[in-house]
Amino acid sequence: MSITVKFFAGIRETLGRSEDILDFKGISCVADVWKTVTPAPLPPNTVVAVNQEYAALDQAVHDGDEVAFFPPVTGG
Amino acid sequence: MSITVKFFAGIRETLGRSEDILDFKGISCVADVWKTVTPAPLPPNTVVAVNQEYAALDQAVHDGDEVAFFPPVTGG
Amino acid sequence: MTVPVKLLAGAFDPWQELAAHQSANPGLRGKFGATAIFVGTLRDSSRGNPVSAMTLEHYPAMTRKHLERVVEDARRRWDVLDVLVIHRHGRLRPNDPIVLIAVWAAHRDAAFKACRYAIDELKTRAPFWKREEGEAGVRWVAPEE
Amino acid sequence: MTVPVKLLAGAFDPWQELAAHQSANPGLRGKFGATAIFVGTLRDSSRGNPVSAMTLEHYPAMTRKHLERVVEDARRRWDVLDVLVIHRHGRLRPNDPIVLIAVWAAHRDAAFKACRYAIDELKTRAPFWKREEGEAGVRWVAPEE
Repeated sequence: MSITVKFFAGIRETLGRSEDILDFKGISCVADVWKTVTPAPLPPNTVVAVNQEYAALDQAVHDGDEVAFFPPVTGG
Repeated sequence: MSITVKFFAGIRETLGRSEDILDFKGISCVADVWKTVTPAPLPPNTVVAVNQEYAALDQAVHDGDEVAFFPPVTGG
Repeated sequence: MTVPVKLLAGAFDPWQELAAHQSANPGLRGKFGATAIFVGTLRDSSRGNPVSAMTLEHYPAMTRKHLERVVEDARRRWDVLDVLVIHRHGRLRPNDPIVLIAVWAAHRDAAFKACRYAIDELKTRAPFWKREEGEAGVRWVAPEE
Repeated sequence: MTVPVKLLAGAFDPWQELAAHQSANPGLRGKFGATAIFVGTLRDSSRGNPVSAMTLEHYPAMTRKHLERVVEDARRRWDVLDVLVIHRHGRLRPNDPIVLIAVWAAHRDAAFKACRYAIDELKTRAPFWKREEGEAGVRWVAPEE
Protein backbone atom coordinates (compact mmCIF):
# COMPACT_ATOMS: atom_id res chain seq x y z
CA MET A 1 0.00 0.00 0.00
CA SER A 2 2.45 2.65 -1.15
CA ILE A 3 3.45 5.10 -3.86
CA THR A 4 7.08 5.54 -4.87
CA VAL A 5 7.86 9.17 -5.69
CA LYS A 6 11.00 10.16 -7.59
CA PHE A 7 12.57 13.61 -7.98
CA PHE A 8 15.15 14.59 -10.56
CA ALA A 9 17.52 17.46 -11.35
CA GLY A 10 16.58 20.84 -9.85
CA ILE A 11 13.53 19.44 -8.06
CA ARG A 12 15.66 16.73 -6.45
CA GLU A 13 18.14 19.41 -5.33
CA THR A 14 15.47 21.74 -3.95
CA LEU A 15 13.79 18.97 -1.97
CA GLY A 16 17.14 17.54 -0.88
CA ARG A 17 16.16 13.96 -1.73
CA SER A 18 15.65 11.73 -4.75
CA GLU A 19 12.87 9.42 -3.57
CA ASP A 20 9.97 9.18 -1.11
CA ILE A 21 7.82 6.17 -0.32
CA LEU A 22 4.36 7.45 0.58
CA ASP A 23 1.49 5.72 2.26
CA PHE A 24 -1.16 5.39 -0.47
CA LYS A 25 -4.02 6.35 1.88
CA GLY A 26 -5.77 9.61 0.91
CA ILE A 27 -3.99 9.92 -2.47
CA SER A 28 -6.14 9.88 -5.58
CA CYS A 29 -4.21 11.88 -8.18
CA VAL A 30 -0.74 13.22 -9.04
CA ALA A 31 -1.49 16.60 -7.43
CA ASP A 32 -2.24 14.80 -4.12
CA VAL A 33 1.17 13.12 -4.33
CA TRP A 34 2.93 16.49 -4.53
CA LYS A 35 0.92 17.92 -1.62
CA THR A 36 1.93 14.92 0.49
CA VAL A 37 5.59 15.34 -0.41
CA THR A 38 5.92 19.02 0.49
CA PRO A 39 3.83 22.07 1.42
CA ALA A 40 5.77 24.09 -1.20
CA PRO A 41 3.91 24.84 -4.45
CA LEU A 42 4.80 22.78 -7.51
CA PRO A 43 7.50 24.72 -9.43
CA PRO A 44 6.23 26.14 -12.74
CA ASN A 45 6.86 23.92 -15.80
CA THR A 46 7.31 20.81 -13.67
CA VAL A 47 6.87 17.65 -15.68
CA VAL A 48 5.13 14.59 -14.25
CA ALA A 49 5.38 10.89 -15.07
CA VAL A 50 3.36 7.99 -13.71
CA ASN A 51 4.96 4.57 -14.16
CA GLN A 52 7.53 6.12 -16.54
CA GLU A 53 4.89 7.65 -18.80
CA TYR A 54 4.24 11.38 -19.12
CA ALA A 55 1.11 12.28 -17.16
CA ALA A 56 -1.07 15.24 -16.11
CA LEU A 57 -1.53 16.56 -12.55
CA ASP A 58 -5.10 15.26 -12.39
CA GLN A 59 -4.14 11.76 -13.50
CA ALA A 60 -5.38 9.06 -11.09
CA VAL A 61 -2.74 7.29 -9.02
CA HIS A 62 -3.04 3.70 -7.84
CA ASP A 63 -1.42 1.66 -5.12
CA GLY A 64 2.05 0.59 -6.21
CA ASP A 65 2.49 3.33 -8.83
CA GLU A 66 5.75 5.17 -9.35
CA VAL A 67 5.26 8.94 -9.70
CA ALA A 68 8.08 11.26 -10.81
CA PHE A 69 8.49 15.04 -10.76
CA PHE A 70 11.18 16.75 -12.81
CA PRO A 71 12.01 19.92 -14.78
CA PRO A 72 11.75 20.09 -18.59
CA VAL A 73 14.21 17.66 -20.14
CA THR A 74 17.50 18.78 -21.73
CA GLY A 75 19.06 15.59 -23.09
CA GLY A 76 21.01 14.81 -26.24
CA MET B 1 44.23 24.85 -81.96
CA SER B 2 42.24 21.90 -80.66
CA ILE B 3 39.26 20.71 -78.63
CA THR B 4 39.52 17.74 -76.27
CA VAL B 5 36.33 15.67 -76.27
CA LYS B 6 35.60 13.12 -73.55
CA PHE B 7 33.02 10.33 -73.51
CA PHE B 8 31.81 8.46 -70.44
CA ALA B 9 29.77 5.38 -69.53
CA GLY B 10 27.31 4.20 -72.21
CA ILE B 11 28.38 6.87 -74.70
CA ARG B 12 32.03 5.85 -74.32
CA GLU B 13 31.04 2.22 -74.92
CA THR B 14 28.88 3.00 -77.97
CA LEU B 15 31.58 5.10 -79.59
CA GLY B 16 34.30 2.63 -78.59
CA ARG B 17 36.61 5.35 -77.26
CA SER B 18 36.98 7.67 -74.30
CA GLU B 19 38.60 10.73 -75.88
CA ASP B 20 39.02 12.57 -79.18
CA ILE B 21 41.26 15.51 -79.94
CA LEU B 22 39.53 17.59 -82.64
CA ASP B 23 40.89 20.31 -84.85
CA PHE B 24 39.13 23.47 -83.65
CA LYS B 25 38.51 24.75 -87.19
CA GLY B 26 34.80 25.01 -88.10
CA ILE B 27 33.56 24.34 -84.56
CA SER B 28 31.55 27.06 -82.89
CA CYS B 29 29.27 25.29 -80.40
CA VAL B 30 28.83 22.00 -78.51
CA ALA B 31 26.48 20.61 -81.18
CA ASP B 32 29.24 21.10 -83.79
CA VAL B 33 31.61 19.07 -81.60
CA TRP B 34 29.20 16.11 -81.59
CA LYS B 35 28.72 16.30 -85.38
CA THR B 36 32.48 16.21 -85.84
CA VAL B 37 32.84 13.20 -83.54
CA THR B 38 30.22 10.97 -85.21
CA PRO B 39 27.47 11.07 -87.82
CA ALA B 40 25.18 9.27 -85.31
CA PRO B 41 22.53 11.42 -83.64
CA LEU B 42 23.16 12.50 -80.06
CA PRO B 43 21.49 9.91 -77.78
CA PRO B 44 18.43 11.28 -75.95
CA ASN B 45 19.10 12.67 -72.44
CA THR B 46 22.81 13.08 -73.16
CA VAL B 47 24.42 15.50 -70.73
CA VAL B 48 27.11 17.94 -71.84
CA ALA B 49 29.92 19.67 -69.97
CA VAL B 50 32.37 22.31 -71.19
CA ASN B 51 35.52 22.66 -69.10
CA GLN B 52 33.94 20.48 -66.39
CA GLU B 53 30.82 22.65 -66.08
CA TYR B 54 27.35 21.57 -67.20
CA ALA B 55 26.51 23.23 -70.53
CA ALA B 56 23.84 23.41 -73.26
CA LEU B 57 24.20 22.15 -76.84
CA ASP B 58 24.26 25.70 -78.22
CA GLN B 59 27.01 26.82 -75.83
CA ALA B 60 29.97 28.41 -77.64
CA VAL B 61 33.19 26.39 -77.69
CA HIS B 62 36.64 27.97 -77.77
CA ASP B 63 40.09 26.76 -78.74
CA GLY B 64 41.55 24.64 -75.96
CA ASP B 65 38.19 23.77 -74.35
CA GLU B 66 37.40 20.33 -72.96
CA VAL B 67 33.94 19.11 -73.98
CA ALA B 68 32.35 16.01 -72.45
CA PHE B 69 29.31 13.90 -73.42
CA PHE B 70 27.78 11.46 -70.95
CA PRO B 71 24.50 9.87 -69.83
CA PRO B 72 22.56 11.12 -66.79
CA VAL B 73 24.66 10.60 -63.64
CA THR B 74 24.01 7.81 -61.16
CA GLY B 75 26.54 8.33 -58.38
CA GLY B 76 26.38 7.95 -54.60
CA MET C 1 18.76 -9.10 -32.97
CA THR C 2 21.25 -6.55 -31.66
CA VAL C 3 20.53 -4.29 -28.67
CA PRO C 4 18.99 -1.07 -30.02
CA VAL C 5 19.40 1.17 -26.93
CA LYS C 6 22.50 1.54 -24.76
CA LEU C 7 22.75 3.86 -21.74
CA LEU C 8 26.39 4.27 -20.76
CA ALA C 9 27.96 5.73 -17.61
CA GLY C 10 31.41 5.92 -19.22
CA ALA C 11 32.91 7.44 -22.35
CA PHE C 12 32.22 5.80 -25.72
CA ASP C 13 33.76 5.99 -29.17
CA PRO C 14 30.98 6.48 -31.77
CA TRP C 15 33.05 5.02 -34.60
CA GLN C 16 33.93 1.88 -32.68
CA GLU C 17 30.29 1.48 -31.63
CA LEU C 18 29.13 1.80 -35.25
CA ALA C 19 31.69 -0.72 -36.51
CA ALA C 20 30.81 -3.17 -33.72
CA HIS C 21 27.04 -2.79 -34.13
CA GLN C 22 27.18 -3.27 -37.88
CA SER C 23 29.35 -6.38 -37.68
CA ALA C 24 27.17 -7.81 -34.87
CA ASN C 25 24.21 -7.73 -37.24
CA PRO C 26 25.17 -9.95 -40.20
CA GLY C 27 21.59 -9.78 -41.47
CA LEU C 28 22.31 -6.21 -42.58
CA ARG C 29 25.06 -7.31 -45.00
CA GLY C 30 24.18 -6.36 -48.55
CA LYS C 31 20.70 -5.17 -47.52
CA PHE C 32 21.38 -1.58 -46.44
CA GLY C 33 22.22 1.08 -48.98
CA ALA C 34 22.00 4.05 -46.60
CA THR C 35 23.18 4.78 -43.08
CA ALA C 36 22.25 8.12 -41.49
CA ILE C 37 24.05 8.94 -38.27
CA PHE C 38 23.90 11.72 -35.72
CA VAL C 39 26.51 12.25 -33.01
CA GLY C 40 25.96 14.86 -30.29
CA THR C 41 29.15 16.06 -28.61
CA LEU C 42 29.80 18.31 -25.59
CA ARG C 43 31.01 21.76 -26.63
CA ASP C 44 33.38 23.88 -24.53
CA SER C 45 30.92 26.77 -24.41
CA SER C 46 27.19 27.18 -24.04
CA ARG C 47 25.31 30.37 -24.97
CA GLY C 48 28.62 32.23 -24.82
CA ASN C 49 29.78 30.88 -21.44
CA PRO C 50 32.76 28.53 -21.10
CA VAL C 51 31.90 24.98 -20.04
CA SER C 52 34.55 22.87 -18.28
CA ALA C 53 32.39 19.78 -17.65
CA MET C 54 28.78 18.59 -17.70
CA THR C 55 26.88 16.01 -15.68
CA LEU C 56 23.95 14.25 -17.31
CA GLU C 57 21.32 13.04 -14.86
CA HIS C 58 18.59 10.73 -16.08
CA TYR C 59 15.62 8.63 -14.97
CA PRO C 60 16.94 5.19 -15.92
CA ALA C 61 13.73 3.15 -16.18
CA MET C 62 11.87 5.88 -18.05
CA THR C 63 14.82 6.73 -20.30
CA ARG C 64 15.12 3.17 -21.48
CA LYS C 65 11.36 2.80 -22.02
CA HIS C 66 11.23 6.09 -23.91
CA LEU C 67 14.22 5.39 -26.15
CA GLU C 68 13.03 1.88 -26.96
CA ARG C 69 9.71 3.37 -27.99
CA VAL C 70 11.46 5.95 -30.19
CA VAL C 71 13.26 3.08 -31.94
CA GLU C 72 9.97 1.17 -32.37
CA ASP C 73 8.25 4.28 -33.74
CA ALA C 74 11.06 4.92 -36.21
CA ARG C 75 10.88 1.31 -37.39
CA ARG C 76 7.11 1.53 -37.82
CA ARG C 77 7.02 4.91 -39.57
CA TRP C 78 9.88 4.43 -42.02
CA ASP C 79 11.24 1.52 -44.01
CA VAL C 80 14.39 1.02 -41.93
CA LEU C 81 16.43 -2.12 -41.23
CA ASP C 82 18.14 -1.29 -37.95
CA VAL C 83 18.39 1.53 -35.42
CA LEU C 84 21.02 2.12 -32.74
CA VAL C 85 20.71 4.67 -29.93
CA ILE C 86 23.50 5.26 -27.41
CA HIS C 87 23.26 7.94 -24.71
CA ARG C 88 25.77 8.89 -22.05
CA HIS C 89 24.99 9.79 -18.47
CA GLY C 90 27.32 10.89 -15.68
CA ARG C 91 30.08 13.46 -15.93
CA LEU C 92 31.44 14.48 -19.34
CA ARG C 93 34.21 16.76 -20.58
CA PRO C 94 34.11 18.96 -23.69
CA ASN C 95 34.63 16.89 -26.86
CA ASP C 96 33.05 13.81 -25.23
CA PRO C 97 30.24 12.23 -27.28
CA ILE C 98 26.85 12.52 -25.57
CA VAL C 99 24.55 10.69 -27.93
CA LEU C 100 24.73 8.55 -31.06
CA ILE C 101 21.79 7.72 -33.32
CA ALA C 102 22.31 5.50 -36.35
CA VAL C 103 19.72 4.25 -38.82
CA TRP C 104 20.34 1.63 -41.49
CA ALA C 105 17.90 1.49 -44.41
CA ALA C 106 17.74 0.44 -48.03
CA HIS C 107 17.32 4.06 -49.15
CA ARG C 108 18.53 7.42 -47.87
CA ASP C 109 15.26 9.28 -47.42
CA ALA C 110 14.00 6.80 -44.80
CA ALA C 111 17.39 6.74 -43.07
CA PHE C 112 17.61 10.55 -42.81
CA LYS C 113 14.00 11.02 -41.70
CA ALA C 114 14.14 8.29 -39.04
CA CYS C 115 17.47 9.58 -37.71
CA ARG C 116 16.21 13.16 -37.47
CA TYR C 117 12.98 12.01 -35.85
CA ALA C 118 14.86 9.97 -33.24
CA ILE C 119 17.22 12.77 -32.19
CA ASP C 120 14.41 15.34 -32.07
CA GLU C 121 12.25 13.04 -29.95
CA LEU C 122 15.19 12.24 -27.71
CA LYS C 123 16.08 15.91 -27.22
CA THR C 124 12.56 17.02 -26.39
CA ARG C 125 11.13 13.99 -24.55
CA ALA C 126 13.79 11.65 -23.10
CA PRO C 127 14.26 12.29 -19.35
CA PHE C 128 17.82 13.62 -19.26
CA TRP C 129 19.00 16.78 -17.51
CA LYS C 130 22.27 18.58 -18.16
CA ARG C 131 24.15 20.35 -15.40
CA GLU C 132 27.02 22.45 -16.72
CA GLU C 133 30.16 23.42 -14.84
CA GLY C 134 31.86 26.64 -15.89
CA GLU C 135 33.48 29.82 -14.65
CA ALA C 136 30.24 31.01 -13.13
CA GLY C 137 29.78 27.78 -11.17
CA VAL C 138 27.32 24.97 -11.76
CA ARG C 139 23.91 25.44 -13.39
CA TRP C 140 21.13 23.34 -14.84
CA VAL C 141 20.73 23.83 -18.57
CA ALA C 142 17.42 25.38 -19.64
CA PRO C 143 15.48 23.52 -22.34
CA GLU C 144 15.82 24.51 -26.00
CA GLU C 145 13.56 27.35 -27.16
CA MET D 1 42.76 22.75 -42.96
CA THR D 2 41.95 19.12 -43.71
CA VAL D 3 41.17 17.83 -47.22
CA PRO D 4 37.39 18.04 -47.73
CA VAL D 5 37.04 15.78 -50.81
CA LYS D 6 38.64 12.38 -51.35
CA LEU D 7 38.13 10.22 -54.46
CA LEU D 8 39.33 6.69 -53.77
CA ALA D 9 40.00 3.80 -56.14
CA GLY D 10 40.16 1.28 -53.28
CA ALA D 11 37.93 0.23 -50.39
CA PHE D 12 37.59 2.54 -47.39
CA ASP D 13 36.34 2.15 -43.84
CA PRO D 14 33.93 5.02 -43.04
CA TRP D 15 34.51 4.75 -39.28
CA GLN D 16 38.28 4.91 -39.61
CA GLU D 17 37.98 7.84 -42.00
CA LEU D 18 35.73 9.71 -39.57
CA ALA D 19 38.05 9.10 -36.63
CA ALA D 20 41.08 10.15 -38.67
CA HIS D 21 39.46 13.26 -40.13
CA GLN D 22 38.20 14.45 -36.76
CA SER D 23 41.56 13.99 -35.06
CA ALA D 24 43.36 15.66 -38.00
CA ASN D 25 41.33 18.81 -37.33
CA PRO D 26 42.16 19.88 -33.75
CA GLY D 27 40.35 23.18 -34.34
CA LEU D 28 37.08 21.24 -34.12
CA ARG D 29 37.75 20.15 -30.53
CA GLY D 30 35.11 21.49 -28.17
CA LYS D 31 33.49 23.56 -30.98
CA PHE D 32 31.18 21.02 -32.62
CA GLY D 33 28.05 19.83 -30.87
CA ALA D 34 26.56 17.98 -33.84
CA THR D 35 27.89 15.62 -36.50
CA ALA D 36 25.52 14.41 -39.22
CA ILE D 37 26.83 11.58 -41.37
CA PHE D 38 25.60 9.70 -44.40
CA VAL D 39 27.16 6.49 -45.67
CA GLY D 40 26.02 4.96 -48.96
CA THR D 41 26.75 1.24 -49.30
CA LEU D 42 26.40 -1.21 -52.20
CA ARG D 43 23.40 -3.50 -51.79
CA ASP D 44 23.29 -7.07 -53.10
CA SER D 45 20.18 -6.36 -55.13
CA SER D 46 18.87 -3.52 -57.26
CA ARG D 47 15.20 -3.14 -58.23
CA GLY D 48 14.70 -6.82 -57.42
CA ASN D 49 17.70 -8.15 -59.36
CA PRO D 50 20.75 -9.69 -57.63
CA VAL D 51 23.94 -7.65 -57.89
CA SER D 52 27.31 -9.40 -57.56
CA ALA D 53 29.53 -6.36 -58.18
CA MET D 54 29.40 -2.77 -59.42
CA THR D 55 31.90 -0.58 -61.23
CA LEU D 56 31.75 3.17 -60.69
CA GLU D 57 33.07 5.22 -63.58
CA HIS D 58 33.64 8.93 -63.11
CA TYR D 59 35.00 12.07 -64.78
CA PRO D 60 37.86 12.82 -62.40
CA ALA D 61 38.48 16.54 -63.04
CA MET D 62 34.78 17.38 -63.08
CA THR D 63 33.95 15.16 -60.11
CA ARG D 64 36.52 16.89 -57.92
CA LYS D 65 35.43 20.37 -59.04
CA HIS D 66 31.78 19.52 -58.47
CA LEU D 67 32.26 17.97 -55.03
CA GLU D 68 34.49 20.81 -53.85
CA ARG D 69 31.77 23.22 -54.90
CA VAL D 70 29.13 21.21 -53.01
CA VAL D 71 31.31 21.51 -49.89
CA GLU D 72 31.73 25.27 -50.45
CA ASP D 73 27.98 25.71 -50.98
CA ALA D 74 27.18 23.75 -47.81
CA ARG D 75 29.63 25.90 -45.83
CA ARG D 76 28.11 29.10 -47.23
CA ARG D 77 24.46 28.12 -46.77
CA TRP D 78 24.63 26.65 -43.27
CA ASP D 79 26.59 27.42 -40.14
CA VAL D 80 28.90 24.42 -40.33
CA LEU D 81 32.47 23.93 -39.09
CA ASP D 82 33.76 21.17 -41.33
CA VAL D 83 32.60 18.91 -44.18
CA LEU D 84 34.11 15.67 -45.43
CA VAL D 85 33.15 13.93 -48.69
CA ILE D 86 34.63 10.59 -49.73
CA HIS D 87 33.53 8.79 -52.90
CA ARG D 88 34.68 5.49 -54.30
CA HIS D 89 35.29 4.68 -57.92
CA GLY D 90 36.34 1.41 -59.55
CA ARG D 91 34.90 -2.03 -58.84
CA LEU D 92 32.93 -2.64 -55.64
CA ARG D 93 31.31 -5.65 -54.00
CA PRO D 94 28.03 -5.68 -52.05
CA ASN D 95 28.50 -4.26 -48.54
CA ASP D 96 31.33 -1.98 -49.74
CA PRO D 97 30.89 1.70 -48.82
CA ILE D 98 30.39 3.91 -51.89
CA VAL D 99 30.17 7.38 -50.39
CA LEU D 100 30.61 9.11 -47.05
CA ILE D 101 29.40 12.62 -46.22
CA ALA D 102 30.04 14.08 -42.78
CA VAL D 103 29.20 17.55 -41.51
CA TRP D 104 30.39 18.99 -38.20
CA ALA D 105 28.45 21.96 -36.80
CA ALA D 106 27.66 23.62 -33.50
CA HIS D 107 23.98 22.64 -33.79
CA ARG D 108 22.11 19.71 -35.30
CA ASP D 109 19.77 21.48 -37.70
CA ALA D 110 22.64 22.92 -39.76
CA ALA D 111 24.50 19.59 -39.67
CA PHE D 112 21.48 17.58 -40.91
CA LYS D 113 20.49 20.08 -43.61
CA ALA D 114 24.01 20.44 -44.99
CA CYS D 115 24.54 16.66 -45.00
CA ARG D 116 21.27 16.01 -46.81
CA TYR D 117 21.98 18.79 -49.30
CA ALA D 118 25.43 17.39 -50.06
CA ILE D 119 24.28 13.81 -50.70
CA ASP D 120 21.30 14.95 -52.81
CA GLU D 121 23.55 17.22 -54.90
CA LEU D 122 26.11 14.46 -55.26
CA LYS D 123 23.50 11.89 -56.31
CA THR D 124 21.88 14.10 -58.93
CA ARG D 125 24.82 16.16 -60.24
CA ALA D 126 28.25 14.58 -59.61
CA PRO D 127 29.53 12.80 -62.75
CA PHE D 128 29.54 9.17 -61.61
CA TRP D 129 28.02 6.22 -63.46
CA LYS D 130 27.21 2.85 -61.96
CA ARG D 131 27.54 -0.36 -63.94
CA GLU D 132 26.06 -3.33 -62.15
CA GLU D 133 27.05 -6.97 -62.60
CA GLY D 134 24.38 -9.56 -61.87
CA GLU D 135 22.77 -12.76 -63.11
CA ALA D 136 21.47 -11.01 -66.23
CA GLY D 137 24.93 -9.71 -67.14
CA VAL D 138 26.26 -6.19 -66.94
CA ARG D 139 24.10 -3.07 -67.22
CA TRP D 140 24.36 0.66 -66.66
CA VAL D 141 22.14 1.84 -63.82
CA ALA D 142 19.36 4.22 -64.85
CA PRO D 143 19.12 7.49 -62.92
CA GLU D 144 16.75 7.81 -59.95
CA GLU D 145 13.17 8.72 -60.80
